[in-house]
Amino acid sequence: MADNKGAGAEKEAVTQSTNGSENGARTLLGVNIDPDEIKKKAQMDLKAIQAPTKSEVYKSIFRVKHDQTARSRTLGVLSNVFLHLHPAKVNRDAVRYSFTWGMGGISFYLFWVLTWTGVLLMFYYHPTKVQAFRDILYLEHDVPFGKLLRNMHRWAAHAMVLTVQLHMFRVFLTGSYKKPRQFNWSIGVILLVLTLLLSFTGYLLPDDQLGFWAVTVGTNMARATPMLGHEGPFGPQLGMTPFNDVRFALLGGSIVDANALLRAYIWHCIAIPGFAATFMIVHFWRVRKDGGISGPARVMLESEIKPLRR
Amino acid sequence: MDWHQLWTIVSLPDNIPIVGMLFIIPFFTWYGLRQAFANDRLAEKLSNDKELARTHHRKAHPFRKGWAREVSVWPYLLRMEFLAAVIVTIILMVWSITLDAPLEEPANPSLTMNPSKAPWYFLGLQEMLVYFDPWIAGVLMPTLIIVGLIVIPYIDENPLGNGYYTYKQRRFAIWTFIFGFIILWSTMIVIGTLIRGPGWMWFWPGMTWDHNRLIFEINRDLHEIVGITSQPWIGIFGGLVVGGFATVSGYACHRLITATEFSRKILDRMSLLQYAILQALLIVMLALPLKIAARLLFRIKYVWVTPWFNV
Amino acid sequence: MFNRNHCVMLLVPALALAFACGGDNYFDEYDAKTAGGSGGDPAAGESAAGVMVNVDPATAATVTGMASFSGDAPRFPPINMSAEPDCMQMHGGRVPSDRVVVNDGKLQHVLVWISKGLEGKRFPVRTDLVNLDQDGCIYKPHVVAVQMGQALNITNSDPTTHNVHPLPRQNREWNRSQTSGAPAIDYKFPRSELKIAVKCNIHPWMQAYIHVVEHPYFAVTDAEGTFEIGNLPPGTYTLQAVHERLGEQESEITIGPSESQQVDFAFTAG
Amino acid sequence: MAKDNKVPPDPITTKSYSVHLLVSMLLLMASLVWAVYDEVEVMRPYKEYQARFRGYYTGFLMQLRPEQAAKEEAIRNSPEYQEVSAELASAEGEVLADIAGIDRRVGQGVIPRMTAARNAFQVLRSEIDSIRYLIEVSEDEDRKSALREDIEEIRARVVEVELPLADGSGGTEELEMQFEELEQEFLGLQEQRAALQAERLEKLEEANRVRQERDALMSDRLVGLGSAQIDGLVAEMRNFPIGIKQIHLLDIDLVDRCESCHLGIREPVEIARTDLIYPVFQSHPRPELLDIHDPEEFGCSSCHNGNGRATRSVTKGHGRHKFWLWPLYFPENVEAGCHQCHAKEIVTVGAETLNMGRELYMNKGCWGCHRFDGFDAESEELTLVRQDMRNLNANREANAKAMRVSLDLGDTTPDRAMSQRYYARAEDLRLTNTRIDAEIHNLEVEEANLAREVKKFGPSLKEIKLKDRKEWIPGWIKNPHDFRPGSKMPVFRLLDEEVQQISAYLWQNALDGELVQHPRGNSERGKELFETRGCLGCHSIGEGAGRIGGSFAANLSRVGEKMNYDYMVRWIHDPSEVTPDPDVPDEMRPRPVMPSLRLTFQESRDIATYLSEQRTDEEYPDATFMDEPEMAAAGLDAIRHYGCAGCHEISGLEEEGRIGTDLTLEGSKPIDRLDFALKTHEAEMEGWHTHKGFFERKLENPAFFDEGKEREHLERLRMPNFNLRSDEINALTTFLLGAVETTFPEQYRFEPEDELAAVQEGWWIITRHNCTGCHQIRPGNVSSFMTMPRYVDDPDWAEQLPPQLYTEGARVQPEWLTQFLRNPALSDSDTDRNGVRRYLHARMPTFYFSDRQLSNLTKFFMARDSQPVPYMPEEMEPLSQSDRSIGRQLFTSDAAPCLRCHMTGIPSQDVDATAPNFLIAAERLKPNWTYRWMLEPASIAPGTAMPSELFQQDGDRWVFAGEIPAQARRYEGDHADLLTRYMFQMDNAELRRLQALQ
Repeated sequence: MADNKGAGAEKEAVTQSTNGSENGARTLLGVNIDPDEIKKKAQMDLKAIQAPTKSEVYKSIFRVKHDQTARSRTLGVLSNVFLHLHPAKVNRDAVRYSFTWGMGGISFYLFWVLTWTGVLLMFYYHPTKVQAFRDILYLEHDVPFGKLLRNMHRWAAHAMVLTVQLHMFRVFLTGSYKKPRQFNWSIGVILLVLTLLLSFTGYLLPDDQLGFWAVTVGTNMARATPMLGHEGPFGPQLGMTPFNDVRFALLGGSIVDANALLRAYIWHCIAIPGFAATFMIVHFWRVRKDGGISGPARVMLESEIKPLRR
Repeated sequence: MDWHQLWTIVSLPDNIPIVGMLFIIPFFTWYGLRQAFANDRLAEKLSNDKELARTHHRKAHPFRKGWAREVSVWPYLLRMEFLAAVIVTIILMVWSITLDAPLEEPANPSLTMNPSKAPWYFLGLQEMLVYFDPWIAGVLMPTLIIVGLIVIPYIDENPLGNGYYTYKQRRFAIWTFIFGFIILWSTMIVIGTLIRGPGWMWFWPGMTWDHNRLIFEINRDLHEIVGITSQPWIGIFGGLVVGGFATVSGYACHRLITATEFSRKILDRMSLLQYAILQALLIVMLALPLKIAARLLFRIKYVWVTPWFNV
Repeated sequence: MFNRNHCVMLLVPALALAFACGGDNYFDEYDAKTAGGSGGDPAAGESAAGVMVNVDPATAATVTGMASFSGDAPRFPPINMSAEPDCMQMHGGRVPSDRVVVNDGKLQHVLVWISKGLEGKRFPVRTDLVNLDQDGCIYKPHVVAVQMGQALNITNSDPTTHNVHPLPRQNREWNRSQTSGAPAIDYKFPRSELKIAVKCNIHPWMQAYIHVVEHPYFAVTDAEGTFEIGNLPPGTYTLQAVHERLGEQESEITIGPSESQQVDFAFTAG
Repeated sequence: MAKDNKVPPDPITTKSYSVHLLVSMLLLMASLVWAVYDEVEVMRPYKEYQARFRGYYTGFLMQLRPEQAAKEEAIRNSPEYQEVSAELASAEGEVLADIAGIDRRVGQGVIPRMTAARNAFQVLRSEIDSIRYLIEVSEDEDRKSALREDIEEIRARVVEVELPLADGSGGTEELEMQFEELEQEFLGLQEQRAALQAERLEKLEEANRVRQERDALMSDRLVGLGSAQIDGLVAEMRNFPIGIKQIHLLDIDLVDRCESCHLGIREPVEIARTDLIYPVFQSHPRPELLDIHDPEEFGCSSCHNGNGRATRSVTKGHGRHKFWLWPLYFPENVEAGCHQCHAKEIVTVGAETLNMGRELYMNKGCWGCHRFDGFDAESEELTLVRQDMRNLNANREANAKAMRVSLDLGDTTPDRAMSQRYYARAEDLRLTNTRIDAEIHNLEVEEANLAREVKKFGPSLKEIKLKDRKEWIPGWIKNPHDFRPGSKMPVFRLLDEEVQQISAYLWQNALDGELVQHPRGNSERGKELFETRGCLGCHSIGEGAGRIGGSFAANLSRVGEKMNYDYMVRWIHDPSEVTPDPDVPDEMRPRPVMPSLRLTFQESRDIATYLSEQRTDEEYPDATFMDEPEMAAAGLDAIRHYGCAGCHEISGLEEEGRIGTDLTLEGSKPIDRLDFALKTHEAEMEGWHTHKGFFERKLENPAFFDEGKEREHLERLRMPNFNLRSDEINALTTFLLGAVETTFPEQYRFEPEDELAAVQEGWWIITRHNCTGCHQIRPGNVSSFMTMPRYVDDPDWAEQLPPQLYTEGARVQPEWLTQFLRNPALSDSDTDRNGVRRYLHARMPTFYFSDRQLSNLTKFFMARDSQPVPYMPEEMEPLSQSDRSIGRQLFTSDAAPCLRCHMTGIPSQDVDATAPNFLIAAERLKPNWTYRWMLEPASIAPGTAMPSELFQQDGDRWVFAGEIPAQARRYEGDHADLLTRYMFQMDNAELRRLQALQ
């Protein structure tokens, strides 16, 4: 049946084509071919290519015009998923590095670098006693760009610890924790702690002497937690032993071993980055909601202090 | 002078951040304070000139009438962010190509490293272990640091200096922070990294880290020096000393807080709870250098010895 | 070797180097570096051992001389061949020992050779026949010298079986029986070595010494104690006289073209 | 606002950052390019190695080729080769036509026809098969039968096929065939093809054989590669892929990329160090080791250490950096790598440095202070045996008790079946105890054996009162090397008062006893005996260049100064004679290492007289302090402190343990545990902060790491100085470096079992008793005799060397060997002789072996030659009367001058003998060995006095080379075989008859 119908349609097309051969247009196999029409369309496409910003493809992606009008600039930021945490406009002096030192942004960028290098490193790493050290050797000698990857991860981590501290230093110096940003400062402190913990948990993962002893020294302090550590004040009195205290909980054992490696891995790769990301979202959100970055604000004079209202 | 040793320590890839810190932190301290002083000068000028204060744009940065007070994020902020990201990437790439992340021999629980050091950012805490029992240095102090940092906005009742660098308007706050961050935290990290060698002994820069070095040190408890030999008198004596220290330093801090008219005005704005927390944190913060001094100069191990804990 | 310290390497020259190294020019480099060496010529491969010298007979020199012995020669008991009656008959009774043979103060069986002065030179192997015969259960001669690679012809003229057992230290050791009338053993010693003792285990009194010299400049003193070394390129040499029991003596000579010199060696008792 | 011209442009909004951005982007690009370059080139230095190797190696091969081609050509032109070639040509020519015919028939006839038939046949078969399937799945019987009919129809169908003719003529025929016929046709053609191919092979057989012969001729004669092989290698180099070359062993997780740079290692050409310009490309200097340790199975780093994965730099790859725990062994220590798997061996074939290290560890007495697994195993085994005995006794008690209980229960239980079961159990226990009794007895024997074997390294100091001159002792203790350079007694760093205290303790605690007084002997005779009897196999005499003898035992140059003459006579005569010790029963006293040479008293006196003349006129200071009791009391502490009892038996310190650390795993001890003390910094700076650096320095100067230390005397390092030579230090360092905890699974390790274990047991005994001082047991052994001028210079004395034992196991019967080792005189009454080689001046001594050691030594010799124990004698064809007569004639013929050298038992004739008596052949030798010995003695004992080429081949038998008697000429058997049989049935009467004939 289908065959018959198809054959009929073909016949029709042939008939039409013979009828429609006017104005220089030709018909081929029942399709009208008008060279002028084609030329016109081609010229249109050519124009569109010359002005790509006007194409539908461009518009569908960028949604707004990117001309130099204030509106477009504002929309460009507000309508972009990555940029919309920024306000549309900022204090004119806030774009200076001299005020912000750029440390918060750099910290975030480093976090982003760490996430990516970290994810790539995870492809090559097994958190087991047998494999871990071997995997690092593998990274160092086999994986294309493996050494670079590991180095970047390590150095970005060090750099991030440094930039986070400097960020805090700057925020303190500019008094930016003051009303209404008190809470965001606290979030920031938590992020600092998380950064340190991230770095610390990562230290153990190569499973070499350096990491092993650093973590041993670090976690040994947990022994002395008051009440929760078996060497801490009141710990023994509360029944703490090396096998049930807080250090055991951290390491998954009484010594730094396979379980500690696994725990460090999970804390380092999943738990702490998750927390940090969450707190970072809050941190950025509050930066916006608390009025953008704090300054540089106008200098206030002593005489302008308003009395405290409680 | 053992230059080789010095170079070995300084050139250790993991110590690069500390070496960097030696330069970066002073730089930024200077950089921040420079702007603070500029603002302070402006503030002084304005408080002397009421008229100007009303019209002035009140920033140390240059400003002309007619310039926009706000600029678009796109492109003015974003281009800076982009530039920063690119530069950071370059630094990171070059750093990563030229210096290898350390990898030592496989972990061996039966072979203790000497010195075995925590990651550099925890070396301040590790250094504190010399002066305090682990529960203070490793648990109490970090907790207090975190808590102390978190509560800063809630006890700082100084409304000035919100969003701009200033020194004069926040003398006490800035000194406290610099004391805590630079003198205590950063210095101890530097000491822990560069000074502490095998056996966690003190090696001046340029001294060879000799594993066989032996130092004669007898650390005594304070009560032994005084001559008290039996509990509960030892505990009571220690408690008294600590209490005494708290009283004295609390008094000193109070004098400091109330040193100027301005600071008294701020104090007036604080609630009792805020004041109490501030005092407590300050006392603990002061206790740290005092204990370090007592230990390093007078070889005192514990001040307060009880059957349950020692301070 | 050619590892590089990448930390200090500059980017641009490094890149240039990387492209430069990509080529297959190491083959030519090898030829260049090994040029003048073997170069595929098998004969040249041995050139390390020395330069082949062809002596010009027009300028060749000659050294002659005599070995003498003064004092009481060490005495050796006469050989008791009672175990081999056939041989005993051939000698008709008493057989003097052949260990040290002094005739009128002239010492036989001394090897005279050039011990120094020919280093780094090679000479064609002598082709003259050197024979060591077992005749009457005595090795004749008691001392033979051959050049390295020159054939030593060992024959048995006795009606009895002998075994030829050289005891070298540098060359390979062997021990072959040679029955009466068996074909001669031709042996080329591949390494130079002086004082190779030869024994016949069947006839323990039989002893000979073989000297294997690197070059053709050697001679063994005859019953008159004389020797002659000819066809010698002019030069300065150390001449050494070697007797397996009486030790060694040396003498420096400088000899000009076509010259002939006389060098005597005097051995003494004790 | 912008129109206001007075307002300068806003720097924030007008400042251009283009340049910043451009520069930073360019830098970013540059850093990315750098990263890629770093990754692709800098981190892969092996690429350049490979490029160079490819070029150099090709060049090398091209230079090699003409040389090899010339050699090949020479062989090709040799008459033998020409002959075989001609033979081949003719063999091929003969069958050429036939082969071509077969090939044509197969190729043009049979195969095309078969293909055509199969094609037609397969169409029908597929159709049938598909119908069959339908039958199988159908459930309807009617349908099934219908289908079956279909099949029948197909089978009956006549198909037209065009088939090529099978004779290969190229023609075709058209046939009409049915399924069955087609099948037959197809199968028939298959058979035809097989038959033709078989025929072809058969025809070519001769030609192939000759070709193989020709090729074998070439490969046998050609040294090195053939030109075709070289061309193959050159072609391989042309297509050489640049990339990592690695060996990956999954089971031990080993990845070795060493060959990424060391490219010549496994090349079939020998590449010397500089052949390819750089030594990195040389081929493995000992390819024979790779044959038994295939790199594909063992990798590289398992033996050599280093970081096999690393390819980034030489330092990384060789692991010579601080944090790599297994740095590459330096060439001089390379054999250390053998030990980790060959830890159970005392002699590892091919690892001479390592063997020397082990031997030094043994013979310098290191084990006196430092335990090492396997050394001094006897004392540890003794402890185990005693433990076992205690356990067995306890078992026995328990069994006895259980038995009593069972019997009791059996007696009393009312149930019959139960009672029987109790009785059975009691019976079982009783039998078990009987077995235990037997086992305990075995252990008792073992214990007695071991107790005899346990021997401290140094001499017993219990006898010094009888043995030594009193005044001599303190000086000796102070510095033994002053008195006797190179002595095994090392130099302790003792204070004078410690020396005095120790001497006093030793003197006062030594045994008292009586010595038989002996008259003086003849010193000249003593000297001759001393130099020829065998003393010098172990001992040496003379100093400096004049020193002769072995280094195993003491140098006796000044022994006359220290030793009591009467004691010396007793000791030389019978070293096992001891002064009674009230504390230790005689049978538990360790047996001396020094064997008895079975000397007469007169000979002993002569030697003792000669030795007691070996003295200088040194004055010895007075030593009366040695009698002061308080000195002795202090001495005990000093002796304990310095661990003297580790090597010496000392009264009151019999149970003293070792004072040094266990060195079994010293090589893998973490470097931080090696106490470099004040030298740490220097070591780190100078690059010897390694195990090697530590061992070498410590061995060279044991006090080295004390230098600069401020210490009380007793707190200083105690290890004494052995004044080792540098090669000895290197050997010991190699040994210690190899003493590591292996990470390899069992299958990689050499775990000797059965015969191989016996070999190692044997090596322990041999090392401990210095058998190699007199005998050559391994090729390359140099015995002490072989270094003595007398034996080197005098060809007559060369025959006096003790026999080589290379193939002793194949030569002698094990039971005889045990007997011989127990008593080398082979006689209880006439002991002043050698049992076999009586003509030797040197004498095989009587060692104080335990039965266990005798058994182990016998097994050692047998196992080394793969000989079974016990020995089952081969059955020999009996000697017929005529055989005997021919044998006799041959024996006395001129062609077989056997009796000229071999002993006969007649003293007058044996004066000149240099070979053993035939009479003991039957019980001593193995016939097959004897047969081979006669044919080619030099390949069994190089340098032997027994001449080669006594026999010549005649067809498949061996006949005497010389003139032989007429009767023998008619004999059709193998002469060597006949002689062997004759020899093995030799008796005294036959020997006399032989002599009469001679």
